[in-house]
Amino acid sequence: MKPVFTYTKGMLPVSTSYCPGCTHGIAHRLIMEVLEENGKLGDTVGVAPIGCSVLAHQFMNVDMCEAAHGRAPAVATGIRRAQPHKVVFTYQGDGDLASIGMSEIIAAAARGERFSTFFINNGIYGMTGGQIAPTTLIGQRGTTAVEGRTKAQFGMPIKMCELIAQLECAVYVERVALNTPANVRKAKKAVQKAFEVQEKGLGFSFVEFLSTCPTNWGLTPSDALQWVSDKMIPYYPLGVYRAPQPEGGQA
Amino acid sequence: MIEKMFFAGSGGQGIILMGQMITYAAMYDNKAVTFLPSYGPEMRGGTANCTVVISDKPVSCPLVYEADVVVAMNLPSLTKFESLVKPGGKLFVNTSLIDQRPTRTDIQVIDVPANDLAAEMGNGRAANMIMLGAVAHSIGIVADAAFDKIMQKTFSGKKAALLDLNRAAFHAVKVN
Amino acid sequence: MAKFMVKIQDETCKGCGVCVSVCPKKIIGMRKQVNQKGYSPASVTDESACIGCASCAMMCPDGAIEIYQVD
Amino acid sequence: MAEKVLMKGNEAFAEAAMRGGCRFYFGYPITPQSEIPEYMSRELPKRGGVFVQAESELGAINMTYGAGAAGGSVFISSSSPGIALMQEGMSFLCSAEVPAVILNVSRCGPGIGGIQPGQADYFQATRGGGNGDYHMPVFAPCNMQEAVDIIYEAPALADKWRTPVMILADGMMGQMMEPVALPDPKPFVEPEEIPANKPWAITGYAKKPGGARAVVKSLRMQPEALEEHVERLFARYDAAKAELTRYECIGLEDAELVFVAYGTIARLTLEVIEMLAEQGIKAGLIRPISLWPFPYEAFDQIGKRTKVVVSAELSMGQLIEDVYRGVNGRLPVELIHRTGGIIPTSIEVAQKAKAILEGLK
Repeated sequence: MKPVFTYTKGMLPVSTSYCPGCTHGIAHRLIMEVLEENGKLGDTVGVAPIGCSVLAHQFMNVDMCEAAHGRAPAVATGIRRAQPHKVVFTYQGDGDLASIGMSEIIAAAARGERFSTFFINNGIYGMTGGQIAPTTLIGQRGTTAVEGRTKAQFGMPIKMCELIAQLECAVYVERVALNTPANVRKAKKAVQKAFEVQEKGLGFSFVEFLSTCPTNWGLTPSDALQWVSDKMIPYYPLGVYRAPQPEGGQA
Repeated sequence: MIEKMFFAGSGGQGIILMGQMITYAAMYDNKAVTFLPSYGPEMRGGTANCTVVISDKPVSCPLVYEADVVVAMNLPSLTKFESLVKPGGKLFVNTSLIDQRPTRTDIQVIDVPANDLAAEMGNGRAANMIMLGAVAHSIGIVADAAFDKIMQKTFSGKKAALLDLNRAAFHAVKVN
Repeated sequence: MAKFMVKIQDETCKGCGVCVSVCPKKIIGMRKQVNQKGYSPASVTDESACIGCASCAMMCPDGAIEIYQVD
Repeated sequence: MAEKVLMKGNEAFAEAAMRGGCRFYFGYPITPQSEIPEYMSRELPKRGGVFVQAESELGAINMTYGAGAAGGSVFISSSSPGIALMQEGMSFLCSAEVPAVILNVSRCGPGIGGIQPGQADYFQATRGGGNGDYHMPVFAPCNMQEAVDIIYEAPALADKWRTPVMILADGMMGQMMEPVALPDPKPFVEPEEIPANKPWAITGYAKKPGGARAVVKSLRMQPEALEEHVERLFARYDAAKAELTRYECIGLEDAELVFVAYGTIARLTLEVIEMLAEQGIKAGLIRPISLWPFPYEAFDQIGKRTKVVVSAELSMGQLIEDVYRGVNGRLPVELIHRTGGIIPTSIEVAQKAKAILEGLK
């Protein structure tokens, strides 16, 4: 029998701690698949954030460490310096990256740190129970805004790709979504590109995954995927926000 | 033997350099030394002072509350630090810039018109070396050869052209 | 004879049903019985209709689905 | 012994760390230690090391955590408010058993406080300034040579005991110049050597002997696992105490009054002891060099003639808590202090010491 789809060895043979239908599992798998295909599982160091994916090191089959809330880009900066020849990545949620860790991510991107950041944007604080995140959409409900987010109270949701793409040393910036099989395939290409840019030593690479949180959104997993299409993508447009110029060509 | 010295003036007068040079010279002369600058947010134009302790045994305390020597390079330094001189100690006054007289009578006051002498030698910026020479020769605990060594180190490379002038300035005033 | 074999690991599946919604042939359903974790796992109702697109596996957050082409 | 050179404290600290094998420095400017990042930015790259100016002290301590977790030998420095900002990271380093050398060129507080020397970070340093149960070795040298020697030794101690090591200096030590003999530089460890030297480090497991996957972490969701972890940390602290406990005793045998003081104020106390001797009063000194572990055993050397033990410090009474524990009720304990920022004169300390002795009569 010829395998059409098999589960990557980059994921450890354990059940994840994520809720049913949570797209963290897809993002994990894509990153590990690419590393396995590149033959880099044994030459990679990952940084897990605080939040639902704090236990990512129990699922991803690479050397990893935990970082304090928001500090993963600083931790990865240190790892990158001590192990200049390894693949280094951070895996961060929206509260971690776009709220408490805004300083660290912007500074790392500005320095053009040679690692890749995978940013899970599901517009909510998952592990702490559904509070408003910096990326929560206007009108979206959270336990700290039960009537829904308003601009007056929280301002507007932060578009991280657009922000990061302003920084010259952030050489690859793309937003993808994990809501359909076609988008998941595109997401994998983005992961491949991010690691490629890193290995070429071109600078910082950043991939934002529009993701679901069925539990805290109060939707079924399938409806949550539909919600990404209907609500998130219109506000957070998919696409490449910054890419290295092809050699000799124009951007 | 222990000599506690305090150098004071304004930023740009070369106060820190005076203190550092006598500290180096004393170290070359195998003395125990400490050098402690004042530090603070005013980077330029503020007051500058430093404390130097020279001893023939390890320096226990690098701070000075009663100084054997106080050097006042400008008027605010005189008014502020005259009281620091211990009875019988020496107060060096840069009379080029200070037209007031010290009020203490229990100390030895040594007048050095440092800026005027430096101007006569052709470079007003050498005033600190004139004063340093006066202090060094007055306390007499550090050999001239050690001073010459630090003089050569300080005025080398791009500053080599200034060596002769500063050497001359250092030897311009000899007081006891 | 089915062209593809869809292997769903009952104990890995969390019964989220994403595979059900993304299958273009609508040949995945949820079982009645529950696994040890308490979830009703997905299962293929008509394997002969599978076109091997792997959409289900692609979207499975838990790596519970593998697909093989039958020789 | 190498020829002595005259160096500014901050530069001597930085030089000693590099010579001790620290290849990485992550820093953020703050008075009175900004000469350290400046010196490192010039010197480290020349020698094959790495300097990064971090976005904040939070960034710096977490870069330290990352580089240390990946097996690098890291030195960082800051001053009191910056060290406060680093406490989250220090708690992480301690729990995750990541070695590093951390220098606090302390100033006076609370809040932004002032930039003059102070010792009010004693509790923060010795009690664990971050959350949770942990300690880290803390050394408080009192002169430049001692500081250089301990900073030079610190990376090896940190690696041996899998812990950050803190050096507590102050603004006066950072800014003053004093001759020092610099020890010979140790070679930097290459990234390729790390998997064999530190199998626990996150280097990627491909080249690791045995090929085991490494995880550096501090989260333990099961309370039983957490308790076991913390107890293991504390068992290691106990094992390390003999090697880490350091102090100096001066003139305790026949002292009427015994000072306990560390760092800058201990140095000043030496002058006080001379002053008191000139007036016929015998005073001695217990000078803790390690603040954690604290040298409680030094107090057993206090002689029969001693009437009082005095904690001399630049804080409102922090060191005195350990002095009470050391004295353990055997003698009266008194405090001579300023808040920091103001260093008392030796004359002032001597007068207060005399008044304490007279008050006992």
